[in-house]
Amino acid sequence: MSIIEQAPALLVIIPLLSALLVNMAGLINRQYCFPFAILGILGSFTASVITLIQVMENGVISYRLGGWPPPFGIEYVVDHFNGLVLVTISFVSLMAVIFSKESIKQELPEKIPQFYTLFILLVTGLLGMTITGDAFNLYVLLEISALTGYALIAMGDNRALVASFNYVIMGTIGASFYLLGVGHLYIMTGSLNMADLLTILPGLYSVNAIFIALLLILVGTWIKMAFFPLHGWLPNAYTYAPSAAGCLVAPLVTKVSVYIMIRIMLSVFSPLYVYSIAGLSETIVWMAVVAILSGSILALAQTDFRKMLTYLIVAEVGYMVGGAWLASSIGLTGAILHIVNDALMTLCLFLFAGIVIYKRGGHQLQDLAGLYKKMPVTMAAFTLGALSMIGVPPTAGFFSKWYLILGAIDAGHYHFMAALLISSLVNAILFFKVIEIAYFEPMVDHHGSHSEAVIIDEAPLSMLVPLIIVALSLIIVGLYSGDIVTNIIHHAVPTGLL
Amino acid sequence: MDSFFIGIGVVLCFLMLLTLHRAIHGPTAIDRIMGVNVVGTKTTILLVIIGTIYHRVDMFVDIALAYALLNFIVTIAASRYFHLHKNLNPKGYGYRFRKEDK
Amino acid sequence: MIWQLDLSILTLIVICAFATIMVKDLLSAAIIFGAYSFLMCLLWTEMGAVDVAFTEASVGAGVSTVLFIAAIHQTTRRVGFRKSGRGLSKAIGLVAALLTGLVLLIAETDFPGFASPFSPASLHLSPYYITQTLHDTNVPNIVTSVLADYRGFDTMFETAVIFTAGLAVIAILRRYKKDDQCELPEPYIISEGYPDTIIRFVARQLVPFMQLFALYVVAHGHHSPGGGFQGGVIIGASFILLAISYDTRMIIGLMSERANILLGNIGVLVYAGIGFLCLLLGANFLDYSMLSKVLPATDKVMARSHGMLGIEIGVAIAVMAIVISIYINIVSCGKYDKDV
Amino acid sequence: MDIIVILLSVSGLVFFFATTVGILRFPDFYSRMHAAGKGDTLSSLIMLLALVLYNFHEFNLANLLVALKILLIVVFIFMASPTATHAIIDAGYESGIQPWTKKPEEES
Amino acid sequence: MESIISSYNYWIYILLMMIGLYAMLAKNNLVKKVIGMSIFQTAIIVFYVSISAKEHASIPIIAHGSGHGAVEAAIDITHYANPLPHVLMLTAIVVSVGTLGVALAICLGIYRRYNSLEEDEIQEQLQ
Repeated sequence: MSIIEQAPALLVIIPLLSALLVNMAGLINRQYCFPFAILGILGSFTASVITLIQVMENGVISYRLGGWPPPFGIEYVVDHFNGLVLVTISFVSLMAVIFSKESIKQELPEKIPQFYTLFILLVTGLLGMTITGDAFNLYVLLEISALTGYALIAMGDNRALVASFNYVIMGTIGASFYLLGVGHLYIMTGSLNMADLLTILPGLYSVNAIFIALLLILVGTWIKMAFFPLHGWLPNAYTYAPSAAGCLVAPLVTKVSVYIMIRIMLSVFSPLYVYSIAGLSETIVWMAVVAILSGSILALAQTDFRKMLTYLIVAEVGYMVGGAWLASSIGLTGAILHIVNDALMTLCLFLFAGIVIYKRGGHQLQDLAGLYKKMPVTMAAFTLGALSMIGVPPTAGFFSKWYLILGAIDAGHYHFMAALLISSLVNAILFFKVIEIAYFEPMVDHHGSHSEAVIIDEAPLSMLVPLIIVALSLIIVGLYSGDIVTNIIHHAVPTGLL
Repeated sequence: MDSFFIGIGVVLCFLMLLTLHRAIHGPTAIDRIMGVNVVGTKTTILLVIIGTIYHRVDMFVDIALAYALLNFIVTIAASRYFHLHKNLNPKGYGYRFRKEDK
Repeated sequence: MIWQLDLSILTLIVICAFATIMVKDLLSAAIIFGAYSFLMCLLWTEMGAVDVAFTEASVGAGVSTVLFIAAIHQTTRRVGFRKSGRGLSKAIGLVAALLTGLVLLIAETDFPGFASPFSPASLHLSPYYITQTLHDTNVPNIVTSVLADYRGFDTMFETAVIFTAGLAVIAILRRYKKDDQCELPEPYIISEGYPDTIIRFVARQLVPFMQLFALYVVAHGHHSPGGGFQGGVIIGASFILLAISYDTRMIIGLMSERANILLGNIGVLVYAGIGFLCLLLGANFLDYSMLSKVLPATDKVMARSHGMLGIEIGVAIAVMAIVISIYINIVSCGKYDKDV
Repeated sequence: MDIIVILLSVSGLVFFFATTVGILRFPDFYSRMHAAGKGDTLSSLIMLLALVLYNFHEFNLANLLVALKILLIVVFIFMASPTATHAIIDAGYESGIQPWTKKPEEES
Repeated sequence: MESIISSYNYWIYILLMMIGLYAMLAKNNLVKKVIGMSIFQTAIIVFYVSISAKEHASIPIIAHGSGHGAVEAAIDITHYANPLPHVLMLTAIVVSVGTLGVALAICLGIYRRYNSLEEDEIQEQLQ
């Protein structure tokens, strides 16, 4: 047994252990928390990269926890799809944790140990959800990530508590619906292992209860990912969260929920059932269209920069859900690629918002005024993120949108294509408005408290470096997206779709 | 003998229902505490009876024992509320409570 | 399962649930919720789920109701009289509830009959656990063996959930002296003791029994219902009883915040550490059979049994510390200091 | 043996019934509490004794342990239940919910 | 009668679920919502434990007499209830306790800042 074979377990165990170490170190001295946190997430990043390389070389990895054979014990399954998502998660959290160093010192100086412990536990939960091959194990990790998410959001300012309470209520409903769906699957099949379910279910495709199980799981994940009519909790929660927490929660939690939805669709229910027997595609693509349009329009109406970004997340979730339900392998490719790209884009924009909060103390659009002159590097990175969000060619956002549009044409859902184009247009308007404010308007200070004392210039290095890396990675992922699609996502998407 | 114990269990459930009437409608919160306390005692006994019906009492006694020990805590905590909130100045919390209880 | 009791208890449960939602006083709602959890415990026992019943017993009687009461202590009993204008959310709630109910009713018609021994759930995985547990792990309590071994990974994260909850409560509520930015008057602090000799005396007599009993529950979990979680909750509840009848300050003196966090950490660390040890010894994570290399005079089967005992102890430590920590944070509204 | 068990449990039920009637019918809180506190403890004692007898049909160590545990439950109920009653009554008295007893304590 | 018994548990779990869901979405008071949440979660536990029940089956603890090393007495699977849902629900109970603690903590925090537990009053103060 080499350490490489243990990588799938280490991926989750290292952050868990390091969360405990961070907490214990925090009892001694708050300064010790940060290095342990970095070490833990770095370890998990390394393990996930190793795992992805293993998968690319040898195919699907199955890891038996406790040494029990799969349907009886819990199994970790890493294929190309979740290998990619794992690397994304650990990369994003690595960047977010580097960023958090200064920002958390400013916002929550008293609660650094708790913050880092919860932060890493959230990463653990997300990684565990992504890697597991057991439907119930997924629920437990879902709850870990949810509980940490509630706490991280509630640590923000006063409004954050109310937002977090709504999140608790909605999140519990979502997780419980997921659990109920799994229960329906269990009562009809007697199994909890995803691969096992995939083999048992075809005999039961005509049963109503299976369809309702799918419905319950879908509604549960939709609540968790804030799919449009169920998005009510998201904007406030993400807007008022502490900026470092926002940088982790906003890019990852919704994307991992999308991942869960696709995973359940593909590896519990087969594509055959989901796309043709269940007959939901048409409806859900229409719902996605509504989600995209309303997310974009609501974003246009905001005066708060961060809230605008949260509504954009709602729209982006529409992209991914729609792409996954197009019933076309190109659309699914686009959706999977968009999980990665959107995590990076959202991270880039939230990191930028975090820097603005750090420097200006607010996140209204007016706080951005005149920033181009004062912080050119930051603003350049922001511009890259914005261009990617709009979907301008060399950046990553363009390629996933391209695949989504191709998929929409392939599947004949032209309304989805139209929604994508309109939303890109709205994004363009939105971000050019932001850029205009930041470039042309003179800086006004309406936060009277620290008017002269603060000199606005480039952010400290520990905040700037992750932002730059993420912005560059947007271009790199964009340039190599062809390779990513052929080498990784191509294996993840089942052949034989329409 | 099993059906006898089942009968006893059902009758106890019925008595619980009557007690719950007090616990639910009871004019004051303290009546409710009392009702729940009685329900708790009945629960302890029903647990042992169910164990007898299953012929595995040794497995069920532990749960009943836990109840006998823990049932107390809720009652104490709830009656503690009345101890602490009785003599607050009128702006405080007890005032509100006393006003609404009349 | 005993269908006569099943029907009666379920009916009582529904009545309690309705009453809990309808009653116009939070303290009463919390108390009726206590009765609801008693009945739930009876229901689990009657269906043969003794471990679930034990958990519900210790949690319902020892923790959740007490947490509700403690929270109401710190806030208010009042349920506001509804102004008009809540129609929308009422309608949403009603529609969502009815829709869910309808959908679930449709699914229910396809279910195999209740308590049928030939349902897929009783035929697919569970026979393996029932027949193999003694052979694989030498633990007669199948629930313990599945919980701690076959699906031990779930349980590790279950412990992590509790740990997370404890930290989350600290993160949300804890107010340090320096930056206590509170605009409202201090809520009622209930640190002072219960001014009653009888209650103090009885509590003092009961607490050692509780703790002894909890240790028995942890240690005997392989052979009877119970285990780390239940035992941990009972120890935590015994401290809560002391805090109620004596003095919150005394409990803080016994279990300071640092000690609690440290113990919570150690508990999860024991669990994850045993799993990690297995990994270092060359098996998969949490494969306790490999512990036979370290433990003297144990074969692989007994190593599994001992490994389970080890993790149960870890769970008990973590749960105890976190239960106390959550209670004290809620009851003192985040002022977890000596001078509350 | 069975006859004694049946007799004991039925009489326990009768006491329980009396308790319930008392809880439901008595006019004020204190008298209700009186019925609840006394009747409950006594009837649980009788019921549990019946169960001890029933389970102790055959003398061996396991049965002895079970019987002892049930008796332990009795002991705990005897300790906890009157104390709980005392606490509730005390709480009722202190919070002055009964207008016709002495005046509620002065607010201090 | 047979059909009632065979579905009664499922009906009750659906009913409890509806009660909990309604309380979570429609109630104005935050603690009431939390209570609704607890009822909602116990409803799911009722569902799972109902799956595990078997007629004429005992509790899932193997009776004495067939210890390790002894000749394996044939263990009759119809004689023991299905243990797996019990395990899952132990986890679910723990999760619900954790959620309860966090939700109550948030309620307390809200009360400290807004001096109210009523959702509409808090919304008024927010605007």
